[in-house]
Amino acid sequence: MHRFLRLSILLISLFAASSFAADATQAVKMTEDSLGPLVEQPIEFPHFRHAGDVNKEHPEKGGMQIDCMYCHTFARRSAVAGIPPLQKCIGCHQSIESVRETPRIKKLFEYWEGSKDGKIAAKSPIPWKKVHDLPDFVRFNHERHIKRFVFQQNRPVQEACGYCHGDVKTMTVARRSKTLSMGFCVDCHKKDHLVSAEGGTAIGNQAYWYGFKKPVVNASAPLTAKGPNDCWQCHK
Amino acid sequence: MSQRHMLALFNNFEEAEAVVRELRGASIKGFNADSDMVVKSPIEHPEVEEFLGEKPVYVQWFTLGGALMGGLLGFFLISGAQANFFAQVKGGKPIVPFPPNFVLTYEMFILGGVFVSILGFLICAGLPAKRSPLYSAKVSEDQISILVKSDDSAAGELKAIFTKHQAVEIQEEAGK
Amino acid sequence: MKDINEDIAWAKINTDVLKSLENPRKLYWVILAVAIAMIAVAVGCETYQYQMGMGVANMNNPHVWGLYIATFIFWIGMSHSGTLLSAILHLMHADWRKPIYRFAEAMTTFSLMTAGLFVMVHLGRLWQFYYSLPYPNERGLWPNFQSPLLWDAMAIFTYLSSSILFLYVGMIPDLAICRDNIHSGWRKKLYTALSLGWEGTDRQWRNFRVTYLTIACFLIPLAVSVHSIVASDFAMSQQPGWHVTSFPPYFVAGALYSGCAAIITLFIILRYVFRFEEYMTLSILKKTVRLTFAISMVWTYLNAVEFASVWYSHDVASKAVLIQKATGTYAPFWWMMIFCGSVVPLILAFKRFQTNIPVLLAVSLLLNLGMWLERWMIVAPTYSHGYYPWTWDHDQWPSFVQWGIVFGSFGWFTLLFMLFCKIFPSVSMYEVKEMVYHRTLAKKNLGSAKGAH
Amino acid sequence: MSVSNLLENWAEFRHTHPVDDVPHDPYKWAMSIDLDACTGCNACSVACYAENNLPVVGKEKFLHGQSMHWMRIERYWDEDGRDFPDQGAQFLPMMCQQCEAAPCETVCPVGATNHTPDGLNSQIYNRCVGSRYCSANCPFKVRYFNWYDYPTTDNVWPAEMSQQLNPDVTVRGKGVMEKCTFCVQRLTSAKNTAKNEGRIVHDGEVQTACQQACPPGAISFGNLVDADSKVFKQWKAQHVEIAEFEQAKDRGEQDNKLRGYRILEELRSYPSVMYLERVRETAV
Amino acid sequence: MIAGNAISDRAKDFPKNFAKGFVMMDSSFDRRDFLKVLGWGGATVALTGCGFTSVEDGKETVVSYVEATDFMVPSIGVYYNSTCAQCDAGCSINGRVREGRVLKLEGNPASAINRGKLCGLGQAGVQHHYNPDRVREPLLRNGEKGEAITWEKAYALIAEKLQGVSGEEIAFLTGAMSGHTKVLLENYLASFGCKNHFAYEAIAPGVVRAANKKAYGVAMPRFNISKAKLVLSFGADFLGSWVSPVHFSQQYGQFRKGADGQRGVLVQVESKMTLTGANADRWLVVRPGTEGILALGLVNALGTASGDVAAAVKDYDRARVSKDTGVSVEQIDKLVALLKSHSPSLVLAGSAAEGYAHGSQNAAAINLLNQVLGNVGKTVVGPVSVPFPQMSPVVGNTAALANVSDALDAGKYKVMFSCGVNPVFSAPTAMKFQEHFAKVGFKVAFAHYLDETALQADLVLPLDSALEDWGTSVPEYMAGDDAQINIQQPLMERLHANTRGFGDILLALLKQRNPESYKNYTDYYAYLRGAVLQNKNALGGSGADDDEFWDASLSNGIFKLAGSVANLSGSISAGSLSLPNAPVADAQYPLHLIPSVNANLRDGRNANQPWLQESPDPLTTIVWDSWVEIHPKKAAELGIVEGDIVEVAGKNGSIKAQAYLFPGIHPDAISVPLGRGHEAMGRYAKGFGVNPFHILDAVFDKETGELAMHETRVKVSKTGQRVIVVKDEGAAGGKQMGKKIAVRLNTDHVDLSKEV
Repeated sequence: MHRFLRLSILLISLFAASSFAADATQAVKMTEDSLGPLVEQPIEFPHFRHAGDVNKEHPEKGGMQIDCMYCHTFARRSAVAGIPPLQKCIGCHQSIESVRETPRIKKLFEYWEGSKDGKIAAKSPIPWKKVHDLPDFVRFNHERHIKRFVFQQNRPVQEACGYCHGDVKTMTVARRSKTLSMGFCVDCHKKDHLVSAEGGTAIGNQAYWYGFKKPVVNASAPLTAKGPNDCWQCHK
Repeated sequence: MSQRHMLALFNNFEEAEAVVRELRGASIKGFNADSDMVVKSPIEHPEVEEFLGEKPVYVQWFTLGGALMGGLLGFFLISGAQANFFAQVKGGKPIVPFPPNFVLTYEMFILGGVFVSILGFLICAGLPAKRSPLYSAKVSEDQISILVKSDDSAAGELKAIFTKHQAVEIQEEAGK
Repeated sequence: MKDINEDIAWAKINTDVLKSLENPRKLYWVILAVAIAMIAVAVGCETYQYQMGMGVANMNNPHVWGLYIATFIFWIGMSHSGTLLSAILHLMHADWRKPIYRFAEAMTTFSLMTAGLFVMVHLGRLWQFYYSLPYPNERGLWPNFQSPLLWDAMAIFTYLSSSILFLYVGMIPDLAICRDNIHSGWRKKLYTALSLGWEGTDRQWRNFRVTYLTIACFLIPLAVSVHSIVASDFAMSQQPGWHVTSFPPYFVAGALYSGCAAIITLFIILRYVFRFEEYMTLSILKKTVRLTFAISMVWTYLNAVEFASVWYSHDVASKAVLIQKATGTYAPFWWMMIFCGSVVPLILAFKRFQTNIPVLLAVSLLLNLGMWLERWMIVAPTYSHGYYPWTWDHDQWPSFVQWGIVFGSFGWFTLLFMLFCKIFPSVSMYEVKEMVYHRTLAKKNLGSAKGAH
Repeated sequence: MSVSNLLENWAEFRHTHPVDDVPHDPYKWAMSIDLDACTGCNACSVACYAENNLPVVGKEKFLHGQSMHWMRIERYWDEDGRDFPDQGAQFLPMMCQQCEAAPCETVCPVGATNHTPDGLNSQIYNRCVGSRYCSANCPFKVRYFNWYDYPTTDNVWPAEMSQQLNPDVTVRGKGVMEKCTFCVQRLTSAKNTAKNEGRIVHDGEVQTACQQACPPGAISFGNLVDADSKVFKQWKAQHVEIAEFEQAKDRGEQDNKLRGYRILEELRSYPSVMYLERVRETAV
Repeated sequence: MIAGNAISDRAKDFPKNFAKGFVMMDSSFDRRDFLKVLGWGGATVALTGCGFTSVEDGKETVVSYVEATDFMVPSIGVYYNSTCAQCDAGCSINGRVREGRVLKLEGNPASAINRGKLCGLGQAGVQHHYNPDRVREPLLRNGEKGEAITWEKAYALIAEKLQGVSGEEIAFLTGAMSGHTKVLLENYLASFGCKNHFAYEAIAPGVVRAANKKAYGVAMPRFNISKAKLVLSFGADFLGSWVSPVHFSQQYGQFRKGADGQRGVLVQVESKMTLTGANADRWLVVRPGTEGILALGLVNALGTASGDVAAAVKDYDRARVSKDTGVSVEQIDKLVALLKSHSPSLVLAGSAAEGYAHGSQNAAAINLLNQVLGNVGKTVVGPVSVPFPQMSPVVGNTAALANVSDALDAGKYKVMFSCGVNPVFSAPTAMKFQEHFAKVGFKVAFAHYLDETALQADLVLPLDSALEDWGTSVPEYMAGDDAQINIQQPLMERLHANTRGFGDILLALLKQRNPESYKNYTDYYAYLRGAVLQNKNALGGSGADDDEFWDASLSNGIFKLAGSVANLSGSISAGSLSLPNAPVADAQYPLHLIPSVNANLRDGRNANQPWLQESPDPLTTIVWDSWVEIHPKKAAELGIVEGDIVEVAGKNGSIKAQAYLFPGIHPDAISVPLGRGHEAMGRYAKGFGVNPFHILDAVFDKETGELAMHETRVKVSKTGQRVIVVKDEGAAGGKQMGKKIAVRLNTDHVDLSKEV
């Protein structure tokens, strides 16, 4: 009989293994590769100095807690976050004398005023390299995500942006922190997210489609809905 | 007591049959006809096997298990995959529609059945196997052979039976 | 006439068949060379098509499928003969199948592989082929299980893998023979590895028998499902001329038909090339031919049923497609299909032709042509005469790219098949021995019965 | 994809929305085209080229039936054997009918074409493997396949021409099926704006490119769920129901004063485009 | 310098604020900066849209603005209003601009002409702008080749060539002109004392204008199609290409619905079905040239005329009219009954009626019918005129070409400028224009493409496209109740550095003549702005701040101003009416050649825009080629089937093209479309189709001297070759095969009043 025992154990474990494999598809593996290469930027922008937390002991090491959207103004108004115009950098740095002579800031001003060797014309845009690059057929909408999570649900900006961009306030951005693969996006869209009416979204029965199940409005549990699940949301 | 293997080759199936019958009939000390005797033949030869006594075959249980597993796995894999697209219907059909899933379940049923049957075959037939201690290429040609394992003591008696039935050749190998 | 001569020595069977692995007739090498040249044509055409896009095949908006899908169905159909001979006739204890079922099964396997290639060739984005496979991926996406194409893929995968396993399992005893008789080179290693240490023990034979029978039982419904699923590609659609309930049995009959025709062709070729005259006897050929004739009549009947049901129903659009087939641009091909499929096989009804090799070769080739035309006549006319008259096309003619790839596919099949026959025993040795053994027994019984009188 | 999800939501997965028991909400995009106003001028077709990055295939490929016009104007003549078509020709703008039970959707092996919650038949270019089964199964033959690589090897947008391409619409490479999208890029942008403001899209807020261009205003487009929309009113006035295959008009109700119909309705694909029959004066 | 309105799509409601925003940026912000083409990360179009995943982190550069204003948000389109220059109807366009590139043209809803609508031709304007075959440098003839030179050199060369040439010896050939460019041009010519400005349009309603002038006192009254209950059009393809098709189409939409639920009825009389004819309730095929006879027959049958009109029409009884025109008596009766019951109606005289040697008579007869029906003042009303006569349009016609050709033949001109016209392509060979043109000593062509005329020129000056240039224009057909001056403004930065606007060039040339008067204007923009602000009050900006007014005007894309409505003179007279008898058959050339005007290709100046080439002709669905329309009966007679290459031979040459059997044509006529058959111009135009302009006989209307386009007689013969016609129509040939696809109802089965 032990042969049958062996056999049934084998079959059961085969079934379990295949079910598990099928079930675990969404767990997106993150490898070194999926984060893209390290990128050398024309100016190594110290995000931690601008957005980082204040360090009371070593103020020179800490940041200034500048809101992401102070510079990345387009993110809340457009699908594309864009890069802040050079004007924005200069606007502040014109009056910050203390770091005026540091190499990075000197470089910055070369783009504004033109370099002495004439290689950079005055007012030329800084050729930043793309780090968070999605394929051309993917259209991620920054505006909607920020409206939804920052403005309607009052999540901290750092958290909302950081979900995809990582803990920017501690770094200069040289590579991605998340894979940004489709599975990464879909994973999140499959989750139930809080839907709050206070933020101003009259969701109506939209939630039915996005959450595929009609929400019970008056139940004590908070109202949730899934993210949009139709392909045309991101691919057009 | 040390054991030895002995292989007898026969040209004739009737002879081999007679040997098996006799071996099973005779009670030789140090030799168990049920477990120590293997008949090797070039063709599938149910008549010879009959004389070896009822030996059950379990492959069909593998088949059943495999087919069921395949079918279940198929249905749940497919339905589960379809449930991923919870906001997209196709052609006005339900998200988990039965007719196509049945077709695929059917295919998976067969696939599971076939695969696991083969697996079962290999397990039950003990394949892949090492060569048994004594083997003659003649078996794959036209001769039937009987391989026995016995105590040294029984060897003589067995050999006598083989010779009696016109064994073409008897190979021996000393046991450990 | 005997299926096989019972006096044939078992050892001779071994040597005769094993000889086929070593020195075939010169014709073998000629066939191989021709096959490779044909493949070269197809590879060239496919490369061009891959580079430029599907447009070079000269398909257009209504005519989106062209010859590729037609030929795909043809190859799938071809594969059914193997199952017919090895599984159905096995269950029926038809002994005469034994010398020829091995190559029929090989035919099944390789025509399925060829058919699979056509699915690929047909895809607009071949490089994204893996999108249609169900496997866990980082996109979190699955293919669409509602699509008959996916059922197709699934069915073909099942069929192909089962057929390969069936072919392999059935070949294990023969592989052991090869192992025992060939003593050097890579072949020895190959046979040793593949024969899995088979020794023909009673335990092995016992399990072998049950397994073989079980898989044969599985293969029959599987084969039926495969071609009826291919039929669903059409029957499940909404197009006039395709949306026909009788398509699945019609397809299955057509499949068996073309498979049998191909068996006759290959029978004749193998018999000559590998000097198998003693095993692939004319008597067996005769039986195959009679089977083919029977199936051809089934096919003819189902064809008539399809036309009749279209004609008699009120489906105006389908009727229009039928009329267009018979009178439109495709009429020559359509009538040729009727001629090759229903008229030519009448020759097979005559006893004197049932063993006439040149006639049979010609007839079987014509039958295959007819069957290929049948598939084309299923796919193309619907496109030029669908529901929407505005898009009725100036009938599109496939470009050299399509013809080249279709042509090359025959080379590809032939190459694989011929290589197989050279590497593996294409006549099942142990089963021919069984056959001989059974005949000897029968004769003996007959003799003893006579003696009793 | 878990079994628990399946068991938990089984009932939801078995709904045959949207045509049957679960209606669209809050959007169901639909169109109505007044054939009496349509002059057949092709402005819509050109607008579609401009909006959706359609390649101009050239004479040779047009000859081979490989044209890429998502919106084509069909011209029919009377078939009564008179010498002259003295009641004019009949023009019909034909584009993807965005069927509710679209025959193309079920057959795609990779699921590149689906039904969206707002009632559109979506086509995802980057998912498409090019099996062309959808086109084979489309009764209207309004799906167009990229037979060649128009952007690169065919170079249909030479030099500066490529600067005209609409960045909101993916440029399709070879081997991809495409079709009318009801200008989904415009719809998405309008829906996003509306969502940001916590409302649904108003009637007239979003126009398809063809509707916008149409000089006689024959095309109306809007949200069929919204009772204030023109399209809703038109469908209602013509007694055309989305999930029916035979309408009041066909049954001879309403004294036959209706002129709304859908094409090949009897195939039960439930198109989202209603046409209004062309009218001709009898007195002359 | 600032300019422009920029309305992000969500801020359309606040144009004023935006205008203000511009003012504030005045000192720091250059408009050109904004129009600069940028490759925005994630927002640009990659040509490999859905091939392999094209993520290459760190390889691509994100381009950003150096300075940005509030409304400049990447990936969000900005809309500018301007004016369409694809034809002369003067539709206002609304161009979508993103990241500095103009993407798509839409109609400007504020314009009374097109009310937010735009035809295919207009939308193809972007393809004119981005056309790869545009001329990019000034080119000076050097043997057979053009040699790129600088603008300074080009201007100097013109100055040199004009040295010692009297005003009499200079000619300036243009298309229709209006607005400030016209003012500058007149000023320039005046500086020589030159009066030789010829406005030439190959396809223009020249005869109808003259007839209208006679009948109503104005050349182009307003036709209120939407108010008419019946439109009877004698060959006026107002839905396709006649005068202001987008405006008329838009009116047609209303006309069909009917203001009070009574659906308007359209009857079209012509020998070859036009797009309008294809949309008519009744399309009446008449023998070519007998439109006037039918009109007079109708006047007679109406029986309401008196006096000299009654006398003039009394010979036109129904039987005779029916015999002459081929329209049956019953049909005439029906039509008369309908004309009586459907009032007000509108009768239009179009190109099919005017294209004969007796075209003026035809048009007069048709206008007479309009008058007799009492439509004048109801559906034919006076146009509004712009209170700036110097800006009002000079309309082009074919008589101008005849004049200039004759003068060239006489060797009158030493220097000739040509701008916006292509007479070498569009003049009949019989006129020998090319030969005459060659006699000019120095030929300057202002050109977008190296078209047939530019190739003959000695100096080619590359023009800006309409989407990069400044300008104003006054439409000839003033559609609205207010007068309208259209503004043209750049939608993006100049695509090619070395093209110039026509205004800029004229200004530079004027500065050569008259440096003092124009020294204040650095460029044409400055001139334009100055001129507008000078007349701010008249343009509706009294009291407004200069900048604010300017910005608001640009934001609107038009100046709307109260103009004066011209009164129509209403005397009905048939005094000078004398129609010739129906034409007799010509044994040698039995068929009438009707050169048809395709709504998209017109006279061929837009032939190099691929959208237009691939846009199927609505009636035949043919693309990329010319064809010969033959009635199936006639074709059967001649043994011609579809796709036969036939030779169409007239007195002045022959062309070969594919035959298309077309039921909508008189059996005694054939038709070949104009606009194709270029031998130069660019990759999309050259070598496609044939050019029927060249085989037209040089017959002119007797009164106006306009080229009688329909007067050519030809014969048709098979060449033995056959091709497959490249068309959209499938094998079913436009039949519905019993399916319910495009369906038609009779009026008695419809209740439009219940419809939405």
